[in-house]
Amino acid sequence: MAQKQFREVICDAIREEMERDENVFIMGEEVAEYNGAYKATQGLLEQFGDKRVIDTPISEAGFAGLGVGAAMNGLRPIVEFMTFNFAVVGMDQIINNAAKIRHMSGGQVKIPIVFRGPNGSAGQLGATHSVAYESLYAHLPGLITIHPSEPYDAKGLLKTAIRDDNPIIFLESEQMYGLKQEVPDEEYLLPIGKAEIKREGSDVTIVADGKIYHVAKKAAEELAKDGVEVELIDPRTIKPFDIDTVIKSVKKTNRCVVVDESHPFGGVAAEVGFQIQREAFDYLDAPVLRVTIPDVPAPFSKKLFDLWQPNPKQVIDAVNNVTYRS
Amino acid sequence: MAQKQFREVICDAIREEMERDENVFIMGEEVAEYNGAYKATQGLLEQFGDKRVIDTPISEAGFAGLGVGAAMNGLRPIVEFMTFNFAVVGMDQIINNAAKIRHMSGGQVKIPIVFRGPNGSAGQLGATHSVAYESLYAHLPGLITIHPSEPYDAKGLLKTAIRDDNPIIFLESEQMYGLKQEVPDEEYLLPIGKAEIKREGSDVTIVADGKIYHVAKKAAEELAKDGVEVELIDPRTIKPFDIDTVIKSVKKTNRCVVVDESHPFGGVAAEVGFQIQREAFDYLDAPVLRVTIPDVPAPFSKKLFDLWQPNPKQVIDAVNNVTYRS
Amino acid sequence: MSKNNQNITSRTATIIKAHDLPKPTQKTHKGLKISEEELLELYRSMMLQRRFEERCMQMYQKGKFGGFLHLYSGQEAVSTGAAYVLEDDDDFITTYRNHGLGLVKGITPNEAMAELFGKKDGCSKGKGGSMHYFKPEKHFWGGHAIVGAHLPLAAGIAFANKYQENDRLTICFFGDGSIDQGTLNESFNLAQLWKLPVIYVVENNGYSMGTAVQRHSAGELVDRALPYGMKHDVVNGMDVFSVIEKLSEIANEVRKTKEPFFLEIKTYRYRGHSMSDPATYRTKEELQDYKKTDPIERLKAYLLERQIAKETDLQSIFDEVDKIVLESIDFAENNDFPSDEALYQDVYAEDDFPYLT
Amino acid sequence: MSKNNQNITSRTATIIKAHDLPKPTQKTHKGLKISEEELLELYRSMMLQRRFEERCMQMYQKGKFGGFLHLYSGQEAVSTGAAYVLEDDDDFITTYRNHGLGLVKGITPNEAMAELFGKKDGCSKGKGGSMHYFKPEKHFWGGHAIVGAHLPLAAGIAFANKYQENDRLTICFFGDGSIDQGTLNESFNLAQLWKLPVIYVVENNGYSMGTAVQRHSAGELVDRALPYGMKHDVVNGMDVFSVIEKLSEIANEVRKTKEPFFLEIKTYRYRGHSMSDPATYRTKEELQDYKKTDPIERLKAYLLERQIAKETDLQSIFDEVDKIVLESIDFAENNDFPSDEALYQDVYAEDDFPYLT
Ligand SMILES: Cc1ncc(C[n+]2csc(CCOP(=O)(O)OP(=O)(O)O)c2C)c(N)n1
Ligand SMILES: Cc1ncc(C[n+]2csc(CCOP(=O)(O)OP(=O)(O)O)c2C)c(N)n1
Ligand SMILES: [Mg+2]
Ligand SMILES: [Mg+2]
Repeated sequence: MAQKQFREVICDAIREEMERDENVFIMGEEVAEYNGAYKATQGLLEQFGDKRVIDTPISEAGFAGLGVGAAMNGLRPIVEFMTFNFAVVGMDQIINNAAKIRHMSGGQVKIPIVFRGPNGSAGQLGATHSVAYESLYAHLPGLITIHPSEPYDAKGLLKTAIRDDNPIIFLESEQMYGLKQEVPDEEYLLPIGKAEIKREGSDVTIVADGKIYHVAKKAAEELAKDGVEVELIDPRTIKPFDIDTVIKSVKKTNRCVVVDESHPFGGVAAEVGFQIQREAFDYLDAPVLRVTIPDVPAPFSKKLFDLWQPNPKQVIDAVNNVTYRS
Repeated sequence: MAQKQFREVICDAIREEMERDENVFIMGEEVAEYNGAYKATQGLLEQFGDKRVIDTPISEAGFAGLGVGAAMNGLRPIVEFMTFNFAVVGMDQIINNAAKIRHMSGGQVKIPIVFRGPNGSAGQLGATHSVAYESLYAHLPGLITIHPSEPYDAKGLLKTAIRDDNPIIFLESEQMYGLKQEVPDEEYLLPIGKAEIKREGSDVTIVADGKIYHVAKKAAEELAKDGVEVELIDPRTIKPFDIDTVIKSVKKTNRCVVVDESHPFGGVAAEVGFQIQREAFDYLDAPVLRVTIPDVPAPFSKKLFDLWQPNPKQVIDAVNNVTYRS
Repeated sequence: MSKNNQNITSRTATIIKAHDLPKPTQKTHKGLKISEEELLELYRSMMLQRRFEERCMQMYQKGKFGGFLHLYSGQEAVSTGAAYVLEDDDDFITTYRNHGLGLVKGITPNEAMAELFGKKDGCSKGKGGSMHYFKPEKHFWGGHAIVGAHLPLAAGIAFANKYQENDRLTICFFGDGSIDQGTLNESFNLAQLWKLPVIYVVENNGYSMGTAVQRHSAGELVDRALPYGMKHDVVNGMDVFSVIEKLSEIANEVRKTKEPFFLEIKTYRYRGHSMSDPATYRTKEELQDYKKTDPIERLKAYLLERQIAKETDLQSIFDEVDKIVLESIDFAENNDFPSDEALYQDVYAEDDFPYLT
Repeated sequence: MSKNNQNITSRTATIIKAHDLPKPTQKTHKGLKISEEELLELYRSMMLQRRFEERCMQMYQKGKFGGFLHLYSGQEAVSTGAAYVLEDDDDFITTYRNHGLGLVKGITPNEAMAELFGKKDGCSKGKGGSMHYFKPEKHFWGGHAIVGAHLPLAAGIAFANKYQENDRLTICFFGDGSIDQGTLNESFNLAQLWKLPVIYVVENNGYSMGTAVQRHSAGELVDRALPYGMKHDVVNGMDVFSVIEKLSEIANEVRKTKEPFFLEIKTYRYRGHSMSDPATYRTKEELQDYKKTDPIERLKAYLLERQIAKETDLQSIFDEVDKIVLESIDFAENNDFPSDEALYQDVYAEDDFPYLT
């Protein structure tokens, strides 16, 4: 076991899979000579050369689509978006081509591709650079959407994703790249579509994904001091969503708060809340509440930005609310 | 009053607003000489000339963005997408530029623009041509999303939309263009963000928007024969969503089914269901259920397509379920 | 039309006249090293595509199937010439107007017709329909209906071939309407920058739906190659010999250099954009003019003139082809619809994907 | 580097050398009809931009504000020349590297600095930050941070001017990285097809982040105008006289013809892409070479040589400018943050929009 940063395990996962299968390659803006805008591809050019580690122009539609074509024709591309905010200009290639060609061809064409990069806000970058896209990609069929919160999960899931035959959206975060965790030295894979109960508790269930998981975790720690035992579930994969694990927990705790970095309308929290009330209606002692980014674009100003980002206090308030402690 | 087709009232609304304000113009593929791919702009070129009724190349990012720039600088563009499926290649211009520039400029720039055209499936056109995008646009702040189901609403709302100072997504449907309804001869406007109870009932609330409203309506008529009185709510606007009208109804009926053309994950139905359980938890006698397009892309084959599209039977089943009649 | 519209006429430029098409090649089949057998095969292939679509139209009008139907009639020299020149394992990709190219690449008429009928043995198992033919086993990669969206895919297919160091070429067809999508330029830049073995071919048939090419694209289409220093050329697409000659040169060049090429093929579509389009934006004369340059008639005249075939030979080719097409209709009618379960198949790699409800 | 990487060096072409820049104009200020007063104003303007950003960097390093910070230093002749040539009511729009252009278009240093600090009287009320300066009242339309996304906006601004039949020009600046986005071509096609009065200007500073221009764009950048038949030219961007001369011709032409123009301005940025970029992808020599062509130093030498100004005059301009900048820091420090309510303002037209929770 070794302490590794999030960015290091991303790089390790890519390296290991590239060593394993020569059809795996990576491309994106600044992934090669610059070693990645956020250094998540450090050393790959050096090791694998420019046939397999490729700097692209700023042409998201072009290189995302090129990746899809290469995947159709036998390769296993990893496409890095410098951030998923920039993927929007190439989104058609993802939601129409990558996601639908298998289906439209009656299953004749497989598209093993991983689109990865940071998602959501990275601090004060303003409205265009701060959107969390997990809900949007999960909404549209044909894609798998993975949203890990910790290095251990990230590595195991990314390796699985690279070997998977589906088009996959793999969401990271600039703000998590420095996060450290013990990670096994031996190879391991983690299954797509399995949530993990990261803290057991009997008073209330909190579901929280990606970067915002850490906000929920802090809240859970605070609440524990106060005698409220949170069961904290990290879904890890957004699509397919492991609702069974959540329902089982809610049947035990009878209360749930969903915490997510998307905007509220039709976000992950809305979906999870909807499913809980449908599947565990008779078990709920309080409505499911959500804590999300508000329904406004990201402001630059630090003061407003701090108001905008979900924080542990909001989660605690919501928990107090569903446990009728407020 | 006169019987008018959906496509005619769209055209009337545009015409009236163009007559009223010379800063209003319309552009899009085939809107001028061809009179609209679906004839929703019939006669406009003839009346207003090619300064104000403009055929564009197939450059959705280009002309959507050009529209936004024109709106920033004093005009009131109506941008027709031949269908919203094609808007995806220009989506960045909508969700980042149109939706966020007012905010990022601290309110100095207003963007009065209407993006309109058919949304969702138009029959057997396959996966790329059949996506209902209302949930996606409603998810992202900065936009207003209107999704009328009938000519009367469509006309009044489109006129309001053209006069409104926000960027607006106005969703129509090829399959509704031929639909007729009595429409006043006099000018009228309808408010954005107000739902309409289109059928009163006390047994169950059904919320249904856009084309799928008619599926719900049929179901309600069937159910009435069976003695089940449906309160049928047409939200008409998806963002902002008039949840108050829905909650009031659910507090009366204690049961709700949401019917929507989006895919399930984080769709309109998930959002509305989430809000109902949060706001009317103690009033619900059954979980909120949803009837949506399934979580798969649109198949071409008529047989599969018919299975894919929501139908009245599914709505009836859901109603039977929430009323514990099944 | 009102007075406001003064500009319209000037902007409604007429498209290139049939008699102004690039001069067809002067070479004979011998000069092009096409055998007499192959000549008849070219004829047969074009006739099959033509006849297939004439029957499609009938079936559509009879209500045998729904969706859009975009016919290729008039453009068959392009598909036929390309299939003749390129190797079987070269990769083809095109737009929704894909019947002709699908057929020349090895989709059988049965599979092609069954797809239109939405049946289980259609070339896309009934899931794609008219706009989304696929047969990757024969290196036919679709059938793409978002205008411009398949251009990067072609670059990617070529990228994979280069990566795998095989000798395959990729050829990507698209309409003049695609010229205006940003993906064209992004793909051209990537293809040239990374030296990808791909031939981009615009089938300029004069119209993007109802919009004449001069009303939607500034400049000459072929000039879109200029910024990248990409090699490029223009050819007459109503003459299969010209297509063959030009594409042979290009294919040799691209196979040798592994650099991309952009070819503008001037052609014409006889039908409206799709079945719902009466094509009132063009004159009857224009259509008639082009029909005089019909690639099938042209080859027929050549064959008769040079006594390579007799009228009766050609008639029996027609009869044979028509029979095949009629059989494909029978096949399609009798083929089953996909099973209900098929709705949830082919979306993800695994068949037990936990779909949401 | 491993053996695999043979191609890299060939692909890592060096960017254009400072001494290979297009020749600067030979004209004097008199030849260009620039008065001596104006000369000093040009100097002062460039110095203000330079000094403003030097102080920004200090403040950033002191942790006074967060976010990205992209400096314009080295490129000031472009903004300054453009503002000199164009009218006050001509419309400007640019990328996230927008401090220089914002200042020349009338954003005050106080507003500019307060924006970086996220304060309420910033030029975007603290909501936009460094990448999103706005001042539409002065015809400065932002500050856009999605690469390539503002190019269609510029076409639209120009479209509105033409529609309203006013005489305003639009000028749109972007980096060499934007060249590869499809929006460039879509915008160029629309601008040429519809004859929009817009000047597109690529500030080719040799790099898109760490990628040298030859590694991201095939061909010469200026050639992107060719397919559309759009007028185009290249100019030295390290010399404000050259920028003024060229842009004057172009502005006259565009105002007269109401047709678009594409100008490539070759320039250089002294700093890394943003504050986090150590710029190891280029050599110190290259940077030093370019600094020898510094637009401010160049103008200074001209002023001194011709005795239009003395060292002391220039020093007092510097002092004045530095004082303004220091005052802007005071202003920004003391200015309030936006109120909490501001979070829900400026998103929609109405202040009582029913936001979802
Ligand atoms: C992005 C996008 N925009 C619009 C459409 C609708 N559409 C389909 S085909 C077409 C015209 C294309 O013309 P062209 O490229 O010349 O091909 P042709 O039909 O002549 O073969 C249009 C506007 C689409 N499918 N995709
Ligand atoms: C669509 C998009 N992709 C990527 C980015 C990230 N990014 C911001 S600036 C930049 C480099 C742009 O370089 P250039 O256009 O040459 O402008 P310069 O920074 O040199 O002024 C990149 C890759 C972005 N903002 N938007
Ligand atoms: Mg065409
Ligand atoms: Mg640059």
